[in-house]
Formats: sequence, structure tokens, C-alpha cells
Amino acid sequence: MITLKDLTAPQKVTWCSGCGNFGILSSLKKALVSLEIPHHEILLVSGIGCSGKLPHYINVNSIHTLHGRAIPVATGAHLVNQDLKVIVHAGDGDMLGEGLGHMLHAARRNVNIAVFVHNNGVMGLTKGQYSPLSPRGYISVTSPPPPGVPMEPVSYLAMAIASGATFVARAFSGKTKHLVEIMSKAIQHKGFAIVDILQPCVTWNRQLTWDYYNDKVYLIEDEYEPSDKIAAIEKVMESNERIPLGVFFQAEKPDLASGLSIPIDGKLKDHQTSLSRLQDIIDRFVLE
Amino acid sequence: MITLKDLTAPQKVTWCSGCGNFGILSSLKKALVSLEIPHHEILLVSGIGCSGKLPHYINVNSIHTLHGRAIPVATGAHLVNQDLKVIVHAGDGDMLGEGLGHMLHAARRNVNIAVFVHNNGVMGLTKGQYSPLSPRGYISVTSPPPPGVPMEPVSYLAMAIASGATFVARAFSGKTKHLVEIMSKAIQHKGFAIVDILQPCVTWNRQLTWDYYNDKVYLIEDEYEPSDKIAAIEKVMESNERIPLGVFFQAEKPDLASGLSIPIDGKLKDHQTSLSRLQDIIDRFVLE
Amino acid sequence: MTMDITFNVGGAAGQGIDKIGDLLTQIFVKAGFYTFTIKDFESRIRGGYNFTQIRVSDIPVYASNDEIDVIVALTRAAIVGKRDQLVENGVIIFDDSIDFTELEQCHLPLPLEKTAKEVGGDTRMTNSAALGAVLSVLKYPFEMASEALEAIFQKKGEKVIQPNIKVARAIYDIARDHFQGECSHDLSTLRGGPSEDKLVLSGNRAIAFGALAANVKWISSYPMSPSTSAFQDIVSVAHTLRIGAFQTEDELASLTMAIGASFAGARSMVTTSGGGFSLMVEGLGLAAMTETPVVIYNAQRPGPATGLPTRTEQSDLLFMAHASQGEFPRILLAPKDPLEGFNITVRAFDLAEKFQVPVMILGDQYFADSVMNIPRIDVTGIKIDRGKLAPRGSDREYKRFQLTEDGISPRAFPGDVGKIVVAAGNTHREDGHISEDPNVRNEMVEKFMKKTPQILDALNPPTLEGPPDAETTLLTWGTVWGPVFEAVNILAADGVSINQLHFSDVFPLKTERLMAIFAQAKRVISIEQNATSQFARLVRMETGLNVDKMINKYDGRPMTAGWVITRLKEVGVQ
Amino acid sequence: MTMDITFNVGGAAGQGIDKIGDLLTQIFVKAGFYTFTIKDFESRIRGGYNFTQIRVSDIPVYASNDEIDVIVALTRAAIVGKRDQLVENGVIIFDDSIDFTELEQCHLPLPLEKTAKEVGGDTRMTNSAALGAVLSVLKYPFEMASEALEAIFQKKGEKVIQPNIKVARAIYDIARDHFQGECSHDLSTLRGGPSEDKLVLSGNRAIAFGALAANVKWISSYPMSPSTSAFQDIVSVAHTLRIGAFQTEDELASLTMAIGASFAGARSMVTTSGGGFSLMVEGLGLAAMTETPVVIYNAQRPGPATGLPTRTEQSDLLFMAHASQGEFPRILLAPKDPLEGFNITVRAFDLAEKFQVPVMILGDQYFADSVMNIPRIDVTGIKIDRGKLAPRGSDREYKRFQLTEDGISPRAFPGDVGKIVVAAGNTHREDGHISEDPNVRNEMVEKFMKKTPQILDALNPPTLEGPPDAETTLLTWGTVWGPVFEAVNILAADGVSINQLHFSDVFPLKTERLMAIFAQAKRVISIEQNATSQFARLVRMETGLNVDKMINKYDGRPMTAGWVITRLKEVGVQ
Ligand SMILES: Cc1ncc(C[n+]2csc(CCOP(=O)(O)OP(=O)(O)O)c2C)c(N)n1
Ligand SMILES: Cc1ncc(C[n+]2csc(CCOP(=O)(O)OP(=O)(O)O)c2C)c(N)n1
Ligand code: SF4
Ligand code: SF4
Ligand SMILES: [Mg+2]
Ligand SMILES: [Mg+2]
Repeated sequence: MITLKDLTAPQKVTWCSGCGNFGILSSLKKALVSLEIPHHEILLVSGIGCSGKLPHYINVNSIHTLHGRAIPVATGAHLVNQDLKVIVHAGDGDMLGEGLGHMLHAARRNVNIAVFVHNNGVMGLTKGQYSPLSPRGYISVTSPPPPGVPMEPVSYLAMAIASGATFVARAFSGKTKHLVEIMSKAIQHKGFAIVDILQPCVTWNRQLTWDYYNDKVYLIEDEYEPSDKIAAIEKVMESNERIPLGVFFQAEKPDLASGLSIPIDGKLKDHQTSLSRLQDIIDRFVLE
Repeated sequence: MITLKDLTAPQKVTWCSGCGNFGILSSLKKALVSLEIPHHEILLVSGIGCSGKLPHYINVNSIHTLHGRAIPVATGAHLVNQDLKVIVHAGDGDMLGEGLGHMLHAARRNVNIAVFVHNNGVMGLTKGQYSPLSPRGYISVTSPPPPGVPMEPVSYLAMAIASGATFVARAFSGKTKHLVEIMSKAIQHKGFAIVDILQPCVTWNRQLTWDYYNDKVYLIEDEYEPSDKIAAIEKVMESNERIPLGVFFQAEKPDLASGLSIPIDGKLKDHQTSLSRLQDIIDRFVLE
Repeated sequence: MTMDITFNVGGAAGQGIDKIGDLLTQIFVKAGFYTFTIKDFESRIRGGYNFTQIRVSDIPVYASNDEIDVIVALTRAAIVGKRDQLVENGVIIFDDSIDFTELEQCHLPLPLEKTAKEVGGDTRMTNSAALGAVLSVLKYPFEMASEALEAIFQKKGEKVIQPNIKVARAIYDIARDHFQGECSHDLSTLRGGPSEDKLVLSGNRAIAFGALAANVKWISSYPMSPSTSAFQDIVSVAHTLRIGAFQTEDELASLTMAIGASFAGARSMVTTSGGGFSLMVEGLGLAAMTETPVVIYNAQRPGPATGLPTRTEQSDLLFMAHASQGEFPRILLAPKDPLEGFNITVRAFDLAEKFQVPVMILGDQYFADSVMNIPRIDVTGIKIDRGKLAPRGSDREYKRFQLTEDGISPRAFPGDVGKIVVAAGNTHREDGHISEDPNVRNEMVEKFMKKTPQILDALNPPTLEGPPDAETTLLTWGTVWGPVFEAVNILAADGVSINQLHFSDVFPLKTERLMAIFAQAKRVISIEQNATSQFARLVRMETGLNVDKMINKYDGRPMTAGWVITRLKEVGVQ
Repeated sequence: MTMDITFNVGGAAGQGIDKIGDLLTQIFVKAGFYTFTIKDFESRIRGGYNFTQIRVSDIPVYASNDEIDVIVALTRAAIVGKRDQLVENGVIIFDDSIDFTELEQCHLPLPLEKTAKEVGGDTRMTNSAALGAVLSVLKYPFEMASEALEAIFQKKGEKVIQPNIKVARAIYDIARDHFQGECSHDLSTLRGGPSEDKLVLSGNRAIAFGALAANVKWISSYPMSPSTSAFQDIVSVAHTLRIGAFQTEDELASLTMAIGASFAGARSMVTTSGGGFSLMVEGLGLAAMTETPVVIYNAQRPGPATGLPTRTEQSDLLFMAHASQGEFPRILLAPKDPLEGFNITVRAFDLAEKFQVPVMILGDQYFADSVMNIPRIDVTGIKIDRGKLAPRGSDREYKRFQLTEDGISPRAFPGDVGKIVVAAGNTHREDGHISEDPNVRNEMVEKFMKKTPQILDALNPPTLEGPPDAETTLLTWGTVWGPVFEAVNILAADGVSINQLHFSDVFPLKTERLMAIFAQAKRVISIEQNATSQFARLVRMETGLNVDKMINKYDGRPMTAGWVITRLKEVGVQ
């Protein structure tokens, strides 16, 4: 229902040339075209960062929110209008620093949204500070040597699985065919879907580069069964000598909306509270 | 170095009689006495909730902070004075709702503090709303039937392990001997230690009661080896027919302090910046 | 006024003092009286000393009283805590199991619990026993009480009604026989009062009903005293009325989730107290920047930080008026009582959507937990105004932030066929896409600034009680209205030339009326439930006008007319 | 003033325009001139159009200028963006590879990159090429430049020095031969200027140095433009000076971690911008309630929400003055320039510890990124005052919140032998344990309120530039001081009766001097970098006094004297 032309960027892209975000943007466009969703039923919600600017480079409904708060905004929009396909784009700083709690709570609630994490291992837009996904020892303006970053990166995919996310995957901006596929699945998945998208930041990150990833990524073995939580956690926590791409975990579970008092038919946003029922409720407190 | 008498409550306890918090308080006192730490080197940091009042019922240094923020306050205090044994007490609402992100970041940083989570599966002090540890289907004032709580509880021990915590355990307020032991170990552990303490809330939680726990808890098998992350995650995520108590995971890793520019000897709090060195730094920007 | 009785029911948390209070309120409301009830409780779940205090009168009452006619004490502390306030001929009723030896004439130990058990078969009927005792010392006709009890317990069936009535009757008789003192009130000839106000409502419940009447479809909150019951009241009917009502992980999520919900088209709100609002401040700016309407209810309590969680204070006014980085229009409303709480909440949603700004309602613990009986509210005819909406249908040129004469752009929602709706917390163009162009920035700032005069037009002016040309003007806002209003009436009756200028719509501040009254008054005295006279400061900020005296209360306990009068006398008003 | 030259170096982000600017600044500072540099950049990492603008003069300069003498353009946009501001006889230097056909006399395309590559062997030497070109059109004596370059590149060794000088020389010569126009400035006889001010400092770096000089031992921040470089400056020397400097997961953690550090005894601070400060609001209340000193630096930017991340505005004043639920004393300081930024930061730590309150420093992007040369700062003699500390040694009766005459309690720290230190964000007793007693509450509120008059005594009064009895008074605060000060001087020289009343210590507001000046002035005009005249409103809130006119700039770009004078003329000042 959507053509690539419908999605033409409303403004000029401001990312650095060579940035991994380009692959994500083009893949998203392809995924949206391939999914045959009505144009008006897509809603992008983004955080703040280089990643957070994505909605300005694609012509769909969007709200570019605050650093770390894309998930609750997305949750609210989704719940009042479940026809919307709500897609979140945010950076690793945004989603896993400021926003880590929201993400994990959305995972356990199995909120029916798709979350795409632009994993560049740095704070891009604020000029290269380390991010929650920077590896131990990573050197940056806020983690000078010795010892560079003095801690482990956030193992967020493992945590998302433990927490209750029902679609957990990884893709790479350099492998756009696979990325399109994973994005499409994530968007179609009914429940909380999160995708770790490896996205080289060519300006700041001299460690997690195109070469680095091209060298290490591989597609998860065909025989891998993404239905076992513990196995999935083990898989995502694999040593980082090689980096698996694909779906780590997938499950079916009731989503949050199914547990709330949303009208049986129609959208919450269009629902009109029955004033006569409300009057009955008020009248319970009238003592005649 | 501390006697029980030294710890005598500075004010009257306000918990409901029968509350699981009593067992936690008495166990903490015993642990502190047994550990032979100098009295002035203990610092309790608490959040807000029934649990958060604990520092007022034991005579040690303390700061009763904000809902959800005990961990960063504790981190700051610890880093500037590493002689302090910093112990955090907070409720499940506090630590795992408002404070989830801070906890998991402290875990991956391996901050050398001990965190005791009062797990009563409700918001006690605000009168019985469901908490992040209330089970799916749990009925409360904010989760009426149908369907009660429409989501999974936070699987926070699994997440803490995945994140990098180096001491992860569970104990039960009804088994104080074991609790004292676990608390002592957690306090002595060098690194981020977190203990899930099952703490029946007799006033609000009609599901997670003394009987419920007495029925289900068991001590982890002696042969269990708490050194493997994946095995530990599997163990904590065990079906909740039976509830294991004990140490799930323990490891040695550099702590956060070792990665910061803290004076080699002495405490950061007592350190005096060398003004002549600073002058040299400033003079780099003087263009003679 | 021929009747003005105050009951104080005290005891430990968890002992059911609220229930006794409720029964008393219900009986008197049914009988045609005006009631005003406050709750005083500690931040703990069991034990300690709490009380509920009910004032009953045959003319409308708007605040609590300092003098108590009857104390019902379920613990020793409840006797000791309030006996100083007992009037001459007041009575203290307590269970005879309480170890209390200093018996005086006014002391009436009774076998409340024992009778509940023996006569009713359940100690939970101690409530009815206490009620029977109270009614007995007042010589309240028992038939009237039993009729009321029947009605009250009706839903629970005969098995509950009859034993409760029996217990009440038994104690009623025992008390009559044993009471040594003499009560100032003899209601034996009572046949009913004049009041037609039969809706019993707390401030928080009024907020909840107002929101429901305004078609709130989304509420995301995190529990925080004293706001929690407003949220819970909505949760409890969410299933019946189909409301999205959700407890979030924290307040950062509460407000941002509500913004998402509102952006996507649902009327949305959050409830909280100051500490939670502090966490919403960045979100407030997002609502403002994206012009997403949202209603925020802050039930204030004494701060800073955790402060006194279950007490009252009006100390978040200037904070809320300026909260969040940057500058943007907003509206602050502070209801004076439950009825106004209902109306203000309905208006809040309309104002939020009309001006596409955040609207904040400032209550406080006093307001939240106070209960009054008011005229029945009829919601069936309520019409809401969703403000400027874009015409339905395709519009490829649709711009969410279109520059218009009045600064307000037609709203559409993601999901609307044929439109693309784009918004950003960054400075943005008319189409919602971000821009750093200085001209765009200027236009957008000016768009915001255009709203304020229109908002001012839409707000209500202050009310004036008393003669416009009185010598002394008392300046009040929000929930202290009641005690000050009563004080003004008492003083006026004593011949003092005094009036009360009261603001419920507090920000932006409407100043015309204020200037006129200030010009006439010989002196203006502000009375606020805070330490720094925030409203007086706001008035000076907006008008340059000074108040002559400031009266402040900041111990967390509500004002009474008596307290106000004492303070006024201290500064020479008599 | 015999010399006043403005250079504008523009291009895309990542092209090294800052480097060219730095070289120019360094050369002129070394030569004895006064410089003032502003940075204008977009919120993106590569591309777009950014510039740095350097003003050089032989008398002190405090702001940027509207007229540009030399533009160095590394992109087409950088020519087009600024050529309107070029003075007559100004020059535009740009790389001849830029596709630009509309050549005019002032246009000087040069083979910058080509020469860098061919002569220096590295295109990164385009910086030196540009520098050579600039100096050439000014007829700046090349020997002076090469001496300076040697000194600048000294640390990098001969291998860097010589090629750079060669490149500069080559272009210097080419430019001399090719330049068709005539530059207004001929520095061929230049031998050096009068300035002894050799410390080149931005506002943010001044804050960092101030904090270091004040013995800050803990800083926990989260990056946010335009504050980030202050944090990074401290991080970069943390290892050498032994500072705990840590990037947290968010701003909630930043401030609460700093509170923990300060509670345990270390001088602590955070740096942020408005959005981050919004997230610190609840923590601010905790610092206040536990009387834990902490210093918060907010480099303001246009809001609300994300606003314009890399632009300037003074729009968080009233927010910060009232932030957090409840009421408590606090201090707000707003430096006017880097030197004052240093001094204010040193004072901030002393004030925070002396009064045991949060102290907030308000900078903004203009302040943060502007660079000036100032007299060398000597820190070696700096003494700090940690305020009231409890005597060392055992004290079993130690009470952290002891009630004292002046409301300030002696501090001890957890870990101090023989003392137990207890604090709470709830209302607490003297010993730090929580209490709901109304008398305790009153005492503790009054303890807070006692601090304000003492704080006022400790703050600096506003400064007055110009005659006290001038007809027109310009009211300013914080970072707009510079452009307004220059405007006042220019107008005064033209015979206008005008002065400037400037506040750097902005809250609580010292009012004596203000009242005196207001009383004398025929009219008072406020000039602020915001839309709602927040400082003028604060003045009215504190004094009831009105300003007569308000001048506002809210496009995110800094003021200049020229802009100020134009606005003043519009309102009749001439
Ligand atoms: C509350 C808040 N804190 C800080 C910032 C400043 N900020 C903007 S983008 C950013 C980090 C961006 O990093 P990331 O989320 O990884 O996105 P990237 O730019 O790498 O795509 C920060 C800290 C902000 N906008 N809001
Ligand atoms: C920012 C903020 N939000 C909400 C509250 C209100 N509040 C106080 S205690 C509490 C929950 C307590 O639950 P939990 O943390 O589980 O502790 P418990 O009482 O069960 O020990 C809440 C929500 C608060 N104090 N601060
Ligand atoms: S800074 Fe990094 S993440 Fe941002 S646009 Fe440039 S390359 Fe991409
Ligand atoms: S409410 Fe529950 S958790 Fe709180 S004191 Fe009572 S029993 Fe304990
Ligand atoms: Mg990133
Ligand atoms: Mg709990």
C-alpha cells in the first residue's frame, strides 16, 4: 500500500556520510513497503540522538520525543489506537542509559510495539562519549585511559529475554537484506519486539567499525530454535569473538493491551464514556 | 566491635505486627554484630516505602533518600569513602519500578555495595497497589479483576546476573539464620551484591504469605556451583512451584572504584587537589 | 445555626476509624444535615494515632472546627491526643478495655468490642457499637438511626443489617444508662435537617468523577499520597466505563505515556504528588513543545523531598508555574472544594484541548481527603469541547503546527486517513520537522506567546465574598478557601469590615478584579498553607502589588476558622 | 580603539573551522590583543553550516560584532551565510575548489587545500593555509605569524612546525599577489598590542577550573549540550588531580550520586543543561531536605524539551529559582564572562557548604562556548571555606540537624569516628530521624527560612556601569552583560544618559541597590535572552518594581552591541 516514493524524506539527512544509520533508514523503508500496511497506520516514535532524527527522513506519522522516553510515549499511543503499527527508534545511550527501566518494563508487559536500537556503542550526537554498549576499556572523551570504560556493557538482549520480551533479535546495518527481514518480522510480531541493530558510527567509534563487524557477524545456524529462554540467553551472551545475527527468541504471550479495559471493538481514542453509566456510579454516593 | 545494644532503635518501629520486615531488621543487626566492622564505618542507604524506614530502627549512619534513588546515593557515598560498608535497603516497588535502571547499571559497574531488596510483592506504604514483583493475575486496588496484574513480574535476579552483578542471592525473612548468613556474605563481598529477601506483607499481600513461602522455599542444593552465569540464570528462573534460597551467583571482578581516579591511598573525600598541579594545567592555556 | 457538632474518631491505623466516621457522615447526611470531614493520618499502615473528624451542622460548613463535642477513641492516644479540644460538656467515648484510669465526668468507657462480639457475633461490628454510643449521648432518636443503617447496609443483605443494628441498639441503651455527664447536644426532638445535598464526595473522588465526565480515556499514574485514591477511583470503574487506566513503573513513564496517548487522540491525564511531579518536569516540556494537551493533577503535600507524605501544604504553586526548562503557556487551576474540584476537572480537559497546553490541577492532602456532602451532580448533559480539530479526510498538506492567527493549529492524529502527523520536542517547522532556522524559532515562540492572552480570557476571575469596599481584604487561593470563608463570615457578623478575594484559576493570573479590590482595600492580608506566601509573590510578580501582611501555616495540618481568626487578631484585625 | 577586526570562519561540521579560529586567536593573543570568539553550530556531527567568529581589538572586547572584516569560507554556504554582514572593503577567502561563480572584488578564491597538500604534504594543513591567507590580506607581518606558529606547534615538534609554516607562507604570498580588493585593515606596521591577558578561556572551561580550584572531588554528569565540555575538561584531568569524575546512566543518577558523595564528605557537583536539570528536580529537593551542599551547573539552551540543543537562551531562571516541590533556600549565580565564571564557581562551593544548600550556576551556550583571553588566573593561593564542621572526636549526642541560632548545623560525615550521622528526605528531628510532629515540622521549616537573610548578606550586590543618576537604566543579568555593556559605552560616548545595572548573583535577589537605582532612573529597560523577561519578573516579584520596557531575544543567537542599540533606538533611547 506504500510505495518508496510515499516515504520520500521531508528534509535533508544530516547524518555523517558512511554512517550506519543510512542502512537502517533504507531498510525500514523497504520493510514498510513490503509489509503492505496502510500509510497512515504507521507511527514512528524516536528518542534523542543521531538515531532519534530518523523520523525526519521518512514521510510517516512520527513523534520525536525525549532522550530515554520513546518507549512510554509509544506505549501510550499504541494502547489508545491499536491499529497503529508503533515503531520505536532510539540510540543505545537513549534506550539503555536513560531509558533502560522503561524498556525492560515494556518487555515484561509484552507491549505490542517494535523497538529498534541503533547500537553504535557511543553517544553520537553529543560527540563521542562512551555509551552503555561501549565495551570495557573503550576509550572516549569521558573514559580516558587508564582504564577506558571501567565496566561491562549492558547485556540488554539477555535482560530483555529474561524480562519477557517475545521477539528478540539482532541485525546489522551492513546486511540490509537480513535487516529488512528482521525489521519486518519485528513489526509484524504481536508483542514486544526488540532488535539490536549494529550500526557503525564512523565519526566517533574507532573500535566497532564496519570492518570489525563484517569480520565477526554470522547468521545464526538454521537449526537454532528460538523458543527456549535459557538457550536464547546463552546465545546472546556468547563470547564476542563472533557475533550472531538473527532471531534469538520468539514466543506468543498475551500482550498488555489484552489485559487493559480497552473497548472490545473500536479504539480507545474514539470511545465515548457512557455518561449514564457514569451517572449510576456517581449516584452510588448519593445518600437519599 | 558492635554490640546489639549499640544498635538499639532510635525510634519506635512503625511496621505492622507480623510484618516480614522485622526479621530483616533483626537479621541485619546480627549480621553487623557478627561481622566486627567498626560502628562508624557502616552506612545504610534506604529508599522510600515501609522498607525504607529501616534506618530509623537501628542506630547506625544512614540516609533515607528518595523513592528509587538509593543506589546512586549509595554509589556516591561509597566512592568517596571506600572504608564505609554501604548497605542499601529498598522495597521492590522502589528498587525495581522507579529504580530498575540504576540497579542494573550498578550491577554492570560492579559497584561495591550490598543491596537488600524487601520483596513483599506489593507497594506497602502506599496501601497495597501491585508492585513490580506481584505475580501475573495478582489482584489489588490498581489491578482489579479481570485480569489482575496483566504481566509478568520483573525477573530481576536473572537480569542482575546477566548485567554483571557479582553476588546474587535470595533469602527469606522467615529463615533468619540463613538470612543473617547471606547478609553477612553480601556485605563482605567485594563488588555488587544483591539479595532478594522474601518478606511477607501481612497487611496487603494475601497471596505471598508466610504460609506460601514456608511451603515453597528450600535451600539450594549443596552441590550447586554458583560460578556459572547461565546456570545461575536458569536457577533463578526456575518455575515458582518451589523457591530456592541461597547464593545463585558469585564471581570476582574489578569493581567500579578500581576504574576511577581515586587517590591511591586515603579517601577521595579527604583528598586535596594539588593547586600547583592545577596551576600547571591552567597555564597550558596561557599564551605567553 | 442551631446545630454544629464535631465528632473526632481516633485510634490506630487499621482499626476502622474511617468506617465509624463514614457511618456517622451517612446517618447525618441522610437526616438532612451538612457535613465536613477531615482525615488526619500518619505515614504508616498499622498502629500510631490517626483520626477522622466530622462536623455536622444545619447550615452549610466548609471547614473543620477546633472544638470537639464527642471524641470516639479506640486507643489511649486518641483520648489524650484530642481531649484539650473537647468543649465543655463534651464526651469521650472509648472501649472499656483501654487502660485509662484518669476518669472524668466526660469520660464514657463502654464495652464496645465486647458487645460487638456478644451481641453481633463479630468484633468488626465495633463500628456500629461506637456509632450507637455516639448517637446515644446525643440522644439521637434511634429509629432514625436504624432506618439509616438499614439503608447503608442494604446491599450487604439482612444478615449484615440486623446484627449491626442490634449492636448499635445494645450500646445505645448501655450508654444511655451509664453516661454520667451531660452532652451539650440533645437531639431527641430531631426530625431531620434542611440539607438537600446528598452526594458525599472527597476532593480526590471529585477529581476522578470530573475526569470521567470529561471523557478521560487514558490515565497512567504511579501511586503517591495523597493523590492515589483519585487514580484508584478511576481504576475501579475502568472496566465498566472502558478507560485505559494503568499503573506505570515511575512518573517519568506516567506522563510520557499520557502524552503518547493524547498525541494519538485520547483525552489523557496523570495524578501524582509533588515528588512525582518533579519527575514529570521534562515530560511537561515535551507536552508543551509538541502542543499535546494533558491534564496533571498534583495533590500537594509538605516538601521538599519526601517531606510529610500524608499531610497538607500549598507549596508547589511557583514550582508548577515555572516548571521545565524553556518558556511556554500552561494553565494552573486550584479547586476550593470537592464540587469545584469536579467542575474544574471538566474544564481542565476542555482548556487543555482548546489551547493545546498542559493543564495542571493543584489539590492538596486537605482537599484530597476531605469529604463534604454536596448537591447531586448530573453528568448526563455534559458536553465537551475538543478544540480545533482538522477536518476529516485526506490532506497531504496537513501541518500539525500550522501558523494561524490565534497560534492554535488544527489537530489531527496519527491513524487519520490521508494525513501525516509529525511532532517533535525539538524546535520544529509547521510540519513538525525539526529546524534550527532563527526565523522558524521566532515564529514558534511567538505562536506560544499568543496563547496566553486567550487563555486569560477563558479563565474565571477571582470571587469576592463580602463587601467590595471592605477595609480588610483576605487574599486566598485553592483549598484554604473554606476556613477563611468561615472566618470572614464570623468576623463580618461581629461587625468587622472584611472581605475575601479568592482565586481558583491561579495561573496565568487574571489581574483586573484584583487590582480593583486592592485599590479599595485599606489592607490586604494573604493567607496561605505554606511558608513563603507563594501566591502573594505571584500576585506581586504579575501586578507589582504588595499584600500588607502574610499569614502562613506550614505544619502540615489544615486551617480552621478559629485559627484564621486568631492569626488575624494578632495582626490587628478585629 | 584603533583596531577592531572580526573574522568569520565558516564551513561544515568536521571541517576544522574551530582549528582555524583557534590559530587566529592564538596568534593575536600572543601579539598582545584582546579577542572574543563565539561559536555557532548545528546539532549535527558532519556537514551543515557552522562558524566561529573571532573579534580582535586593541582594547578589551566583551561581545561579538555584527560587521565582519574577513570571512574564511570552507563551503559555499559559508560565503552566502555571512556576506551580508561583510563591511565595505571586507574580504571573503575561500578554497578555489568551491563552485562559486558570482565573483566580486571582495572574493578571494585561493588554492588552500591544494597548497596544503602540495607544499605541506597533508590536506590537514588547510588550516594553516587559511591562516596564511587571512594574515596576508591584513598585511600582517609574516615573521610575527611564523614565530607564533612555532610556539603553537612547539609540542608537536619540528616535523609539524616547519611544513605548517611553509604552507602558511606559500598562501600568504599567493594571496598578496592575487588579492584584487583592498582590505580596511593594514597591519603591516604592527609590532604588537597592549594586552597582557594571555589566558585563553571559554566559559565552560572557566567553570571547570573554578570547580577544580575549589577542590571539587566528585563530579557525576551525563552529557548534554552545551554543558558537556565543562564535564569533559574535568574528566581529562581527573587522573592527574585525583578527581572522581563519572558519566552516569542519566541525570537522576548524576545528582543523587553527587548528593551521596557530598553527604559522605566530598565537594561535589554536576553539570547539565535544562533538560537534564529537569530530571534532577526531585534530587534537588533531597539535597535541600538533607542540607547536603551540592553545586549544579546548568548551561542553558532554548527550550522547552529538546528545543535548540546547540543554541543559547536565558530561560531557566524562574524554573531553577522554584524547582522542586516544597520550599527551601537555594542560591543562583549567573556569571557574566569566563573570568567571573571561574570566580563564581569557587564561591559556589563555599556558599554551598557554608549554608548547606544547593547552589546553581546558570550559564548558557553563549557563555559556555565563548572564548576570551583574560589575565592569568593564579590558583595557588586559593583558600576554601568548608563551613560549619562538627569538632572531631567522639560525640554520642551528635545531631546532624541540630537547631542553632543561625539555622546551620555543624556537619559530620558517615565514617567519622564516634559519631552517628543520620539524614532523611522526610521531615526529620534534629537527629535526622523522621517525625510527623507539627512542632518539629515548624522548627525545621523555620530553620530553613533563617538561612535566606544570611545568604543575602553573603551575596554580591549588582554592579553599576555608568553614572548612577542616568536617565535610562538597562537591567541585565548573567551572560548578556557583554553586548549590553558595549552598547552602553557606545551610547554614552554619543551623549546618551544611560547606565547598566547588572546582576550576577541572581537569587535570592539583593534589592537595596536596585531600589536606589530604580528610584533615580527615568526609565528602566530590561534586556534578556528569553521571551518572557524572567529577570524583570523576578525583580517585580521581589520588589514590586516595574521595568518600563522589556527587550527580548529568543532566536537562540547571541546579542551584539549593535543589536542592542537598534532595539534601544526603537524604544526611543538615543
Ligand atoms: C535528558 C537529556 N539528557 C541528555 C541529553 C543530551 N543528549 C542528546 S543525544 C545524547 C546521546 C545520544 O546517544 P545515543 O542515544 O546512543 O544516540 P546516537 O546519537 O548515538 O544515535 C545525549 C546524551 C538530552 N537530549 N536529554
Ligand atoms: C517519586 C515518588 N513516587 C511515589 C512515591 C510514593 N511512594 C512511597 S512508598 C511507595 C511504594 C512502596 O513500595 P515498595 O517500594 O515496594 O516498598 P514497601 O512499602 O512495599 O516496603 C510509593 C509509590 C514517592 N515517595 N516518591
Ligand atoms: S556521529 Fe556517528 S552515529 Fe551520528 S551521524 Fe555521524 S556517524 Fe552516524
Ligand atoms: S504494610 Fe506490609 S510491608 Fe508495610 S509494615 Fe505493614 S506488613 Fe509490613
Ligand atoms: Mg549511540
Ligand atoms: Mg514492596
